[in-house]
Amino acid sequence: MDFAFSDEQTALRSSARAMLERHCSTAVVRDLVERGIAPEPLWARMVGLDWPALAITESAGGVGQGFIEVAVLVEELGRVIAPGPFLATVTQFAPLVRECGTPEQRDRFLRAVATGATGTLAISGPAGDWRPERAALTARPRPGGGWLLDGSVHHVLDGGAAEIAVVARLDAGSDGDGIAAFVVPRGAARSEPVQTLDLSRPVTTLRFESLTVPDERVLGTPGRCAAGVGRAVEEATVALALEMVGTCQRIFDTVLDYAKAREQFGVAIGSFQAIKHKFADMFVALERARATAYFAALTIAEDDERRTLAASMAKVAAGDCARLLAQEGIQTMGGIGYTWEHDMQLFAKRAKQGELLLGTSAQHRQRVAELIGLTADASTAVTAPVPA
Amino acid sequence: MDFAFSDEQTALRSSARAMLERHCSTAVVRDLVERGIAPEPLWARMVGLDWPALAITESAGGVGQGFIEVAVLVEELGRVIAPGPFLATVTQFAPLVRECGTPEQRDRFLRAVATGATGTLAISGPAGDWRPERAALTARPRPGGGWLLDGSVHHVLDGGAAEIAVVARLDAGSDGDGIAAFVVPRGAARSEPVQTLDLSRPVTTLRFESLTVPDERVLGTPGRCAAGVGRAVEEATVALALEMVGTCQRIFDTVLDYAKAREQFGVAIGSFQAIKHKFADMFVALERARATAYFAALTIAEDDERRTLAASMAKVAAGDCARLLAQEGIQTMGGIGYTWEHDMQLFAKRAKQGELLLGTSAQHRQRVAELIGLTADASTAVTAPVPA
Amino acid sequence: MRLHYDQATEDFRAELRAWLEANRPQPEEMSREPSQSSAHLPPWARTWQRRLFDAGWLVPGWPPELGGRNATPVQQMVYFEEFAGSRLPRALNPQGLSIVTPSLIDFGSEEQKQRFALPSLRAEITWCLGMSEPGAGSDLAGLSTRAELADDGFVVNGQKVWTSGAQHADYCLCFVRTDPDAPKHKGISVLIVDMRSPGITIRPLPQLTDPKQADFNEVFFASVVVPRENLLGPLHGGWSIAGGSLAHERGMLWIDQASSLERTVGRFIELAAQALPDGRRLADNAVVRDQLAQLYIDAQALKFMGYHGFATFARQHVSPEHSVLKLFGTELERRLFLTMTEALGAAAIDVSTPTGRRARDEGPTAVRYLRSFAGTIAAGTSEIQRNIIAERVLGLPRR
Amino acid sequence: MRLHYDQATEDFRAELRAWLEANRPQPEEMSREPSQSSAHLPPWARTWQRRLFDAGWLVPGWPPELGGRNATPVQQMVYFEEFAGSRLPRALNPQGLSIVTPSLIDFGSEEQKQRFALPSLRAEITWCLGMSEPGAGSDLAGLSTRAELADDGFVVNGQKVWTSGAQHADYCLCFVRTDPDAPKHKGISVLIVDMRSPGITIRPLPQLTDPKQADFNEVFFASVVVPRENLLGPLHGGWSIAGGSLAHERGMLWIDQASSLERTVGRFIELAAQALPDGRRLADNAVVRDQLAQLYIDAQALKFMGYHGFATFARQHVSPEHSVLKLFGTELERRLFLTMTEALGAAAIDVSTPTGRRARDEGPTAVRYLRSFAGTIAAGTSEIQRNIIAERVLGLPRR
Repeated sequence: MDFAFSDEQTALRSSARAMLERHCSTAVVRDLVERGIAPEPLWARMVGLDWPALAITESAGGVGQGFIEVAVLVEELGRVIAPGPFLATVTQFAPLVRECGTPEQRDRFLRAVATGATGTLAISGPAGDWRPERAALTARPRPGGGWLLDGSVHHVLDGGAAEIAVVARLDAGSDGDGIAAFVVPRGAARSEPVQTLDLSRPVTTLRFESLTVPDERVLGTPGRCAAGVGRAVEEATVALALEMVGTCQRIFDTVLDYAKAREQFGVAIGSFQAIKHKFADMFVALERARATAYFAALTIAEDDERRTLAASMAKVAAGDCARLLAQEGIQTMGGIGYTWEHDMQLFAKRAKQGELLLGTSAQHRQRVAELIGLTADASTAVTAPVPA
Repeated sequence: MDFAFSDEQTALRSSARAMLERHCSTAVVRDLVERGIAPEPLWARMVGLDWPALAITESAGGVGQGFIEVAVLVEELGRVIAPGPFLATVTQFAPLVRECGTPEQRDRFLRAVATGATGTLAISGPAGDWRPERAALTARPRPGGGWLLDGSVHHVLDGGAAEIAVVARLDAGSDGDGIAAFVVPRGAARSEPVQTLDLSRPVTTLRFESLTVPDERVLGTPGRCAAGVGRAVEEATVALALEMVGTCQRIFDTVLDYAKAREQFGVAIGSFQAIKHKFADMFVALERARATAYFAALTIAEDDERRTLAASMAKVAAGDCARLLAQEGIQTMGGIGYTWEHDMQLFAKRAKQGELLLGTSAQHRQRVAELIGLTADASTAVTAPVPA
Repeated sequence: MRLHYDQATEDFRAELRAWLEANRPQPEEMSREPSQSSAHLPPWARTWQRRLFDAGWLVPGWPPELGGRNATPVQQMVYFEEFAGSRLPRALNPQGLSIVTPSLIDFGSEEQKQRFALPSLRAEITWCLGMSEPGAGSDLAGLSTRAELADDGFVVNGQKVWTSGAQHADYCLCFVRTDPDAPKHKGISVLIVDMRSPGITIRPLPQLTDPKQADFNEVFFASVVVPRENLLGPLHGGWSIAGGSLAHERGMLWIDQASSLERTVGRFIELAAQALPDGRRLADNAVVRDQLAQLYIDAQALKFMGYHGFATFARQHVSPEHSVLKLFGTELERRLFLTMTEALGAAAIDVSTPTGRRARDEGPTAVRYLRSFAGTIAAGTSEIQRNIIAERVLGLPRR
Repeated sequence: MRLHYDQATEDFRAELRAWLEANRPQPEEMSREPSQSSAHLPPWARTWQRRLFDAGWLVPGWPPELGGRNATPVQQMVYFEEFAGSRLPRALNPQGLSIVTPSLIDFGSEEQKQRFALPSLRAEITWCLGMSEPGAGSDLAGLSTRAELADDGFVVNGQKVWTSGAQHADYCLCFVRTDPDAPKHKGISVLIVDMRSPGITIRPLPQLTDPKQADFNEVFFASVVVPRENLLGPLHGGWSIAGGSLAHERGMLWIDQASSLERTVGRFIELAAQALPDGRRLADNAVVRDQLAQLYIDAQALKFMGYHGFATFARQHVSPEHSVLKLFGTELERRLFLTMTEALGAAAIDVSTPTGRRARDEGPTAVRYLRSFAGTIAAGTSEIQRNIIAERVLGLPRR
């Protein structure tokens, strides 16, 4: 196992960081949070740098790189809690189209992404469940062609995106795995913004009332999409975990700087041993989350069989880290951390919201338990898989 | 709610502590642990001081005091990790006889206890379950009179006691609540000592092979004992929790003295803030366990309806405290805490064993969840009882 | 030891309960005019506090002329139990009632008592407390706001921060450095500062959950003149006032928190047992049951710890055991909302339910989690409480 | 970044694996004559280590004359992976192989290398390490064992403690104070002490789990004479040897621990899924499933953290990142046994299964919990590791 980034990847990280530090200060985030101003220039800049095109094949107009490069960008985006459609477009919409679409559909939709079209993924019900078999919508064939979608989808990132990849369940009696996927255009479903904890990451509820989807927007074959959706959700989950690592690192750096500078009782508060030990524990949590997310990124990049397990492990570790860092981030800063004025609240809310999206730590631990053979049903197989 | 001990109770505590400090040093404990020498003189002294008689009614030859007085003694016994039959006799055997026996049986068996006869309680199977309905033994009527007992009972404290209160299940088809209780004399069952973690608290497995119990040793009415056994086990549980509080206090005092005396880097290790904060957390755990145990003791003493809930809460809090104190007790002492020579290992093992006997914290939390209406079954009533 | 109070105490409780029932402010007026900060008294609140004062139910342990009835410690305990249970506000300017007024009574001249203490009790004036500074949060002795004695009084220059209710308070009990050459804690004095004095600038610091909601403020003093007679206690003698002020009534603060936590845990237990809008029942999850049972036990334990402390050390005296209850209670509150936020999962990111500063028992779970840091940070952080326990209760050496 | 090694590296692995298969000691001889301490080499162990040395598989990163083959860092990683997986002992006198020998090679004279380093590598002599003292456990610079230079050599007086394997070691690498007037860390020297010298008394300190099992010892020195030529490095220059000695090979210690933890977690997962003798299946308990899943993730994470550290900082260099792995790994081990002890409940108090010092993967769960404190206490307690991380990795100020 080699966790060293290539020189090209390291250079990508440096240039991304430089760009984001210049063009995505927290002033940009506050424009959205406090004044509702969408970060259009930032997104335009990312498109100009080919970031959305990075992992799209050259044949579809992309740059032809892989998930490790996306991972590098997403971690850097998390570091500056960048607002905008990157995460939903590149790590949710694009993977779903790639996994479920026909070659023609992949070409059509991903070519658009490569040139700046935005997208997102809609699957979860109100309880927060991204497993394909628990998709919130139902789909049925429309007499005369196309399909009809019904229901409400929750927790949709960037619900105003140009294209929305929608996952739905078919009737119980249908053939195949019962899961279908569609791409519906902006405005096709009623979109209700949700007042979220993290206002820098808007979330939408989408309502479908017998919406007709024409055949060319039906991804692949309905009833044959469960595996593809599962893989896309794994990729989205790992990307979110990586973004959370970036945000946690930002929290960590911010509090660490504060602890070195802020004096109480005549010395820097970072010289108090109890504070030091908190930092040591935070550092361990961060290293654990980062290493686990990198492993998961590798399983996605190399399409390794451990990707399902690795994605859940990464989300657990990132969620645990976010819980600790958000908490100690606020607590260690004292009163300052409790104000609207200080950016810590922006970071902490992003970290908390990440912890809750795409499955909580507890939900993913349950998933891990199932995957390693720990189930309440005694008839289940018993051997624990051991990632190399 | 008034948690203040009366002057008499405070005096009892002082005299008990003085006696135990003189006659129950850890040398006495090591005699048992390292050389197998039973603490006969200590027990004789307790009998001489009427300790086993304390909570037995005057009509049965006792002193006629209540559970609070027993609570005071048990906490002090925990403080010195006293070996011997007090806990099993006074807080397990006696309550079971009191709760399940006829007036004549109460008089007969408790009068013996008051003058120094030892007793214990046998109920649990190998998995560690003290609920009456899960009793390990089965009982059936013997043609011609008396009852027959079969099975193995585990985790029996002081299994060599003079009298053993035994709980058993009746056939499914029998009348009543299906639970019966008996008193069998020493040696009636095959007794197998178990090599336990805490060698100062020997535990035995008892094997019954169609043992005949004559009618005068059948407590009360078979098939009518579930409630009485439940109450006796609650009392035993609260007593163990109190004993654990005493042991945890001893661990705490020992480490605190060490932290004040032991120097590293030129200062007492107790002046390091990380150590200080550990002590603060230990102190909170100890206060939580003690206050919760005292509340439970009050519900036993006043026979309050909250006793079932209170007993489980007390065992959870004592178990949590024992887990923390045993761990930090060893850890904070460093290498010294890792040796056989230092008494910390005796205290820590007693605390750990207490944590595991009569239901672990997790098991009692599950019990609490059921009692406050948290069950997986939606049909269950919902309101949480609120102890005043 | 016993579970119940005697009859006389229960009679006292019944009397209070009947009085509260007959005299309480009505929910409609309370919600129509909510308090906007910890020093803002809407008309109903002034009426209500005055009524408590006149009836001797404001500070029952004090004599009748100070709004009390010379109640015994056990009666005071029952009083706080009842107030906590009734969910009626007792003090809408808590720092005024519980910190400033006792300090005025303990350290003030007769004239100061008449001019400031009694009007505070009668809800005629409200207070903020000028202790924390940018460079001296936990470390009061390090404060640097200066007051120089000139002909026409003290001239105050400097800055305070985290000043609750400053934007609405009539007066500030302000800790200032009057002798810069003395050792840190020997050069501090306490001034009564009229908040309408020229030279005072107030900047509210909205809290992390809502940019429009602020209780904290920064307060800037630019050559603010304070009359000489507004010095409380001896010149340079402020340090002992600080110790005394902060200690008042701490002994029973836990009752309110324990009651609130018990109620909140109870509500979450009910919530867990019901079907959520999304169809789930949290109680069907064994891990959540385990966590909720632990939280229930902890809320009960906080209460038992309070009663145990009351029995063994607190009674009439203030003790550092307060730190144990403060630490355990505020950390428990935070853990409670953290646990429930995570149990609710993605549903918890929706925070559209309206919230309010006074709605302690209301609001979205995730927001209440964020608000719970007020408990672990204000009035001595959890870290400071642990120091206090280790050093003052357990006697571990300072460095 | 990639999940797999290249073919050349896998060829290296295959070569080692084949060699181990052909040359390994047999389980029967290993269990017939178990090692009794960390400096006791039964005959099979001497043969085995000699075979490793001769084949260049003892310290592969070193040149052939020192028992190696100039292996690359990645090859060394693979080497440790294979050893961890094979569960064969690599060093039965670990302090001799991993601490003393590198120190002798780095700081020793040519004569000392010939006389001491090579015999150590060839398993002809074993070592203990004289660092900790009663008054200087974590604080090496505070040691007080004294050595005075007389005509016939150094005369050593004082006491060491926690000296692993002292009762079986041939020599002690002993840290002594040679200049009592110099600043604490400038008056220390390192001596090679023959453990059979007159004046040495050894008192074993049995461990908390078994009064008959001791690896630790107290070692008393009463006017022990040490030849002048047994001084290692410069007089009064011992402090830098201490830093160098302790750092050796730490970089890959985590592989062994991660492998052991992964195995143990795997075994507990199997155990949980099977019916226990008492009929329960721990996997039927959702809380236990939750805990075991977390432990599984943590054991995996330890491995990932190790590889990540190797990729970014460790490679050939020693780094304080080691502290992160040591802290996380040893705390995880303790939590693992704690969790399983509590999951087993009352069944865990039965500790009748036999245990042994070397049986790291065996023994009753509750006993292994107690033994796990060796990890969180020895070689720098968890508290010390947190200090190191905060100060050396994160740059927080010392006081």
